[in-house]
Amino acid sequence: MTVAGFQIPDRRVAWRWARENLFDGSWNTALTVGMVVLIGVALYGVGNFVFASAEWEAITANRKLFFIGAYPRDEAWRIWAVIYVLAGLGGLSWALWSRISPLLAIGGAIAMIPVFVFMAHGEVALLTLGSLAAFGGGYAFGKTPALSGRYRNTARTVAVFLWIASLPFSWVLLDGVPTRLWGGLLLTMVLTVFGITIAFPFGVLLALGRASTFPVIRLFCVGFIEIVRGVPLITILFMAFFLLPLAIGPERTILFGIPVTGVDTATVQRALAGIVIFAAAYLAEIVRGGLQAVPRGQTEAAKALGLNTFHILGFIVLPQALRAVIPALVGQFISLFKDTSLVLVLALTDLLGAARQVSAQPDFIGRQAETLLFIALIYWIVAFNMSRASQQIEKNLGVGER
Amino acid sequence: MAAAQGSSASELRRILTLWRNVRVQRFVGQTVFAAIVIYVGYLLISNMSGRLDQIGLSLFPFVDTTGSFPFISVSGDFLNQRAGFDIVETSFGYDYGPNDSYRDAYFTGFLNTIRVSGMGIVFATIIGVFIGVSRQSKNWLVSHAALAYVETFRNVPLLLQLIFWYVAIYLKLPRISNPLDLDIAIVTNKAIALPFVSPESGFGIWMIVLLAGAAAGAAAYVVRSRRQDATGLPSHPGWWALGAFGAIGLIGFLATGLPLETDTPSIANRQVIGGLQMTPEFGALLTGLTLYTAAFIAENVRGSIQAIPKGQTEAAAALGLGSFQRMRYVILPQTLRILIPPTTNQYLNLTKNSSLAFVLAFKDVFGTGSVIITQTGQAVPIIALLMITYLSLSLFISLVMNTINSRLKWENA
Amino acid sequence: MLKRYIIPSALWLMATIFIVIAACGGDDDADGTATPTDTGDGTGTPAQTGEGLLATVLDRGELICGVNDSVPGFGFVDPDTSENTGFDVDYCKAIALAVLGDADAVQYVPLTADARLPAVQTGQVDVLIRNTTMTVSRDAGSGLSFATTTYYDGQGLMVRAADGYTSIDDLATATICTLQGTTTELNLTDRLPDSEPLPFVDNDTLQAAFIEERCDGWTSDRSQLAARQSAYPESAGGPSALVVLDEVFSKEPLGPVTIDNDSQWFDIVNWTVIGTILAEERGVTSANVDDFIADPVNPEIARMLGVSFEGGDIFDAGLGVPPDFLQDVIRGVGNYGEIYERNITPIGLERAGTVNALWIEGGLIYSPPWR
Amino acid sequence: MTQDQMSGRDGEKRVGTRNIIEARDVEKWFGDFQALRGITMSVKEREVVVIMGPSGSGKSTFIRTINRLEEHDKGTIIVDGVELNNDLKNLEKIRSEVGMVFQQFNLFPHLTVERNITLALSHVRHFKKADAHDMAMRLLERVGIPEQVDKYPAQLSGGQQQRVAIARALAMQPKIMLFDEPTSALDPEMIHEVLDVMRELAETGMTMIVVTHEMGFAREAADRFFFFDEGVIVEEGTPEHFFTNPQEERTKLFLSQIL
Repeated sequence: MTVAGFQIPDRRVAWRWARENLFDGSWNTALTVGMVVLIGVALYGVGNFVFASAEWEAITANRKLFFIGAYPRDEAWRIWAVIYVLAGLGGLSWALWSRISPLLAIGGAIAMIPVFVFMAHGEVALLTLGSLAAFGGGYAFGKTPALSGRYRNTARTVAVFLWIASLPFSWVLLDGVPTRLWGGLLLTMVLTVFGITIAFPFGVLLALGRASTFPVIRLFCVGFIEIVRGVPLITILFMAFFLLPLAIGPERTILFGIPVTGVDTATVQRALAGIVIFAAAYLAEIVRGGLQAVPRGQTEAAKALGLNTFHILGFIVLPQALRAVIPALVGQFISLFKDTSLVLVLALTDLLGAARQVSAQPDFIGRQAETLLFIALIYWIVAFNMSRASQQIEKNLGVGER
Repeated sequence: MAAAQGSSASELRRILTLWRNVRVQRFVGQTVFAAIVIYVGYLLISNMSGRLDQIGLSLFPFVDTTGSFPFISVSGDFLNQRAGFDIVETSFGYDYGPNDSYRDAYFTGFLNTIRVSGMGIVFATIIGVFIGVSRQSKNWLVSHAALAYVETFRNVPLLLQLIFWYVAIYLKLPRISNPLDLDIAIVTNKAIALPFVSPESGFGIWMIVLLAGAAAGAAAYVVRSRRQDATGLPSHPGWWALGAFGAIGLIGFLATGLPLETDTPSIANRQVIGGLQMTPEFGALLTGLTLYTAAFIAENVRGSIQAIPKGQTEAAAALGLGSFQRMRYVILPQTLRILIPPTTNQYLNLTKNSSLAFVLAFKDVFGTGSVIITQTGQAVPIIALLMITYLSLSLFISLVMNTINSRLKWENA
Repeated sequence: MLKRYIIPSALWLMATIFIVIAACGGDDDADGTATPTDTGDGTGTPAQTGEGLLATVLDRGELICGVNDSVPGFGFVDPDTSENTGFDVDYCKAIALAVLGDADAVQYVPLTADARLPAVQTGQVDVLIRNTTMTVSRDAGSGLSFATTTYYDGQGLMVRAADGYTSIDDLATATICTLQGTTTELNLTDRLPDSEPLPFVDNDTLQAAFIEERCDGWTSDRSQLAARQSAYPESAGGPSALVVLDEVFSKEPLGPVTIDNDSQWFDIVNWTVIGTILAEERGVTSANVDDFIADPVNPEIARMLGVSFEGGDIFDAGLGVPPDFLQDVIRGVGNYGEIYERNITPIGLERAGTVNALWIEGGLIYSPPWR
Repeated sequence: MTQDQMSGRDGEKRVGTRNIIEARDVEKWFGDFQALRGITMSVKEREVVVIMGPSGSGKSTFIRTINRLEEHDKGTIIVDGVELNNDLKNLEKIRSEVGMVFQQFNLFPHLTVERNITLALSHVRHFKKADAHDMAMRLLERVGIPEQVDKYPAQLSGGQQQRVAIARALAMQPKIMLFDEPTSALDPEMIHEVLDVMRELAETGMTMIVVTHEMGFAREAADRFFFFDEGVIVEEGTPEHFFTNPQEERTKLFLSQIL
């Protein structure tokens, strides 16, 4: 138990712990000493940089750029509205499903980043605390006797629909500002969240198609999945960027010989399209893993009860399959979150793009180390906490325990 | 269906029964699906083609459609034009200059991708295994340092790490005006150079001698293995093979009159000359790819070691096998079986991730491709070519790894 | 075991064949007679093809303009306001004013050097104003059209003063930083075939490498070098630590780029630029444009501003925009001289005596007659 | 097996006089949990000792300290005259003299039955390949499954696997055999085939320490009996004593539940 290592009650026990774990034999002692030196040097280097040589003004002067890019300050209420709605929904869901609480708690903690990093900014701190209140409000509402008792299942269904509805709602609300102005962490989050949620149904369909007994459909799905997974995301982004407007561009989209008005896509939408294509293929593989984990007996039992294929899928197989792959889905979310940084190649100003813009400003030229470290920290906090949350869920659901 | 006596009612019933037939449904369903897919694909492509045609470009200029067999001729078209841009860093001695064609430029980039991916795979495996084993260390400090490594490197975007390695580490190496000259090596931010050898006369003969040495080594291995089986005495066939090869190689080296010349790097005219050089761009890319992928491989290694039941080690220990023998004969063969599939995935990821070289001034196949797109405007064919290139690479790696995996049969352990 | 390869291999093969066949299908389509694509042309819905980009832009109510976001003076994002500013950006505004009458009705799309030309080809941007050099192959072979040059640039080479390079030939075997996918990359290879070019995708990484002496020279258009020199960080020695060598080894006429098949749109872009030049020539500025509207002192100014001269008819050249479009343009962004003064002078590039002076002052900035 | 061991059929005389295992005040902690609280026990040559006790009583931990799969924290353990300490040389000597059979068989899944048996022979004892093969065949015949020699463990039933495990341990010609609940992972019909092998082994005069709940085996084969609870020896004696006249309450309770 490494945890026990931290709960050292007195000196004697501490010494015994150290002897067992650090100085157990001459080889181990040498290793420990070596590691101490190595860690010391590393800590000194980092500490020296962080507290002595770094100039953090590049960060503090550009807070807005890092978080929302060129999104106008006057329109920032749109973002807050979205955060409040999501926080309220999160609180409600926490009350309704105790099992997913780690994910929500982590999501909330991530939303708090602006406060922790930018305490100085009074207004932002206040608004962030407000979102906590929204969270609490949602929780209190979910805990009301009616909802936690008789109408619990109804409430859950409604909550699921609210979550689904919250996505287009958020987009419409945010879209009051043209997408070209979206940037920073906002853009990174939008690309990740919308990318994975839009891709999800396609991923499920592809997975079902791949498991299907229809050779044509299976071939199509296998082809799509394997081709997308065989090439770098960056080529898919390039493709979405260059070819999408050619294929469905505003002028020449023809359906059955009839010209129709095509879709005029801005860079953000194209990047999103690329991300969706990419994520769908990876999600399909994850869902396929889940499908394979559902024992054959389940389908057979359902067939024996006379259920048709759609019912079997919808009520028996998919719920079990998806439950089994929740941790993998979170993992995919994390990796997509990191991968959205590639939209840099399309000159979008996501979190990484913001960092590069800052280090190009005349006042802060050459301050790359600071800006990179800062956004690395943000990426790290989100990714690390999400992965911890997924481990927690794994435990709660008893997934992976045999 | 025997009821089909010609009456229209039974005819109708026959058709209805046919329609309810599972096979018919399957056939119709799939045909409809295929038709939709083909039509949508056709739609998108004809749109693209039409739009490109408006501005005087063609969708896929590699191929000419001609009336006669084989209907398609690969003409190359723009790929044969003079590229005009230089790529300084080439791999495997491939010779490229600005007067060569776009095709040569693309191939240069392709070789660069192979070089960085290949080296990345080797180093990431070594470091990943090392970190993964360290995660299992009984030394608290070591196991937690390894944990910190894994959590740091895999939770930060690779692109960011690459920029960091380049800007904050490799560019901060000593400048050419004030180089770090270690007598054997030169370290500057223009290049890190090590002494290297270049062949001289007699090299060919020595190569033949080396070949003979390899054969002798193989023979020694067989002989010593047989002896071990026959007598039971430890006969170290591996060491004997290495010894035989080394001895013959060395004798041959001396006998052919030292056919290698040391090529020591030096600095002239503000450039590092000679030796084995690594540019900071390549260095940053390799470091970033290696350390990032190693974090994932380490997790695979840890997982697969943990997947071996503790009882296996105990049983081996109870039989009196030493810790090396336990590792070699009991744990490792079982670990490898579990480890290879996820590691193959990491190799594929590394290869695909090498395309992120675009942020550094290193010309891999993707970087070269995007330059060609800019210089020629041919986005569609180049993107298609890039996808085919990466697909082929992925396929090749899976093929190699699956072959290795299938060779690792239990009894050979 | 073999099965595991057959499927992916077959897929791979199919993908290849699919692309090839699709390409052929596309070609046939382009040459063919009665295909859906042609139906689209045949019906000739005016909103789609007849009026082209002008109609699209009017419908959208916004101009999409491809710009640079990292070259001070020409196109960069002002850190204080998060807004795009610069010489090129002002011309985006000028076109928006000409077409829509609103300088803010512009969507700026920052583009890398790599992505800029495809962005025009694929219709991602209506116009590209991003220090793009006019060359014959770009104009003829890439489906693009180049409007009147807004800035006559030339490629130069910048070195650190401390290194003691005095002429470009001194750098014959040196490492030289450049931007990937630009004409400068190609010119460098022509001029110094034995040098080692180090092509970056963006100026920021390039500058970091240059400061660390990874490369000995930095080649780019001289305007960009000047902009970069003026903003060279004090920690690295400030502007005085750098020298732009005298020799100019290429001609780089920079101007707006539009798509090739839309002459109406091209004309609007082209004559908006020419209008700003003519305004300077005739002394019309943003400050006094309203005086000239009230009292155009000569017929050409009246034609240009789309007002009646001494009670005569209003001149309409048939560009597809209202004849008085230049009024908005001049009022909004000023004439050529004003745009230059506002953006380029501050980065240390004096105009007098250079090729970018008006033709009457010995430069190349010249307006064809407005009639 | 030597002649005098084989001749020692008579239960009374079979047991030797020399203590081959001596444990004194053995203590063992797992973190804050003390698993063994001072175990003192000695085992004579050719003696068969059975240890019983509820789960968590420390019986498995104790026999695992005898070949040092667990290190004891206090006290001394002397096996065949060699004290167990951190000296690696002692450790390897003892481990090759003490065979062990596990509850979960712990056969090596990647090796054939033959290789499972000969692995340690060739790498520790340096047997010739042919000799090792002969040894494997002899032992497999002894445990009754010579026809399974080329199979992999996964292809065998539980009882067969455990018999291979016994053969594997015997191949090292140990002086002492430790059995850690060898039948508790087996289906009932397979238990007796393993117990038969063990009974036969006991009759040949092997020194054995067996942790088991098989009363029949204990009554028939054991020379001495120990009852463990909460890390201490609660009661010790002959099988007769145990089954007819246990003294301690805890022992009585346990026996009443198990019988």
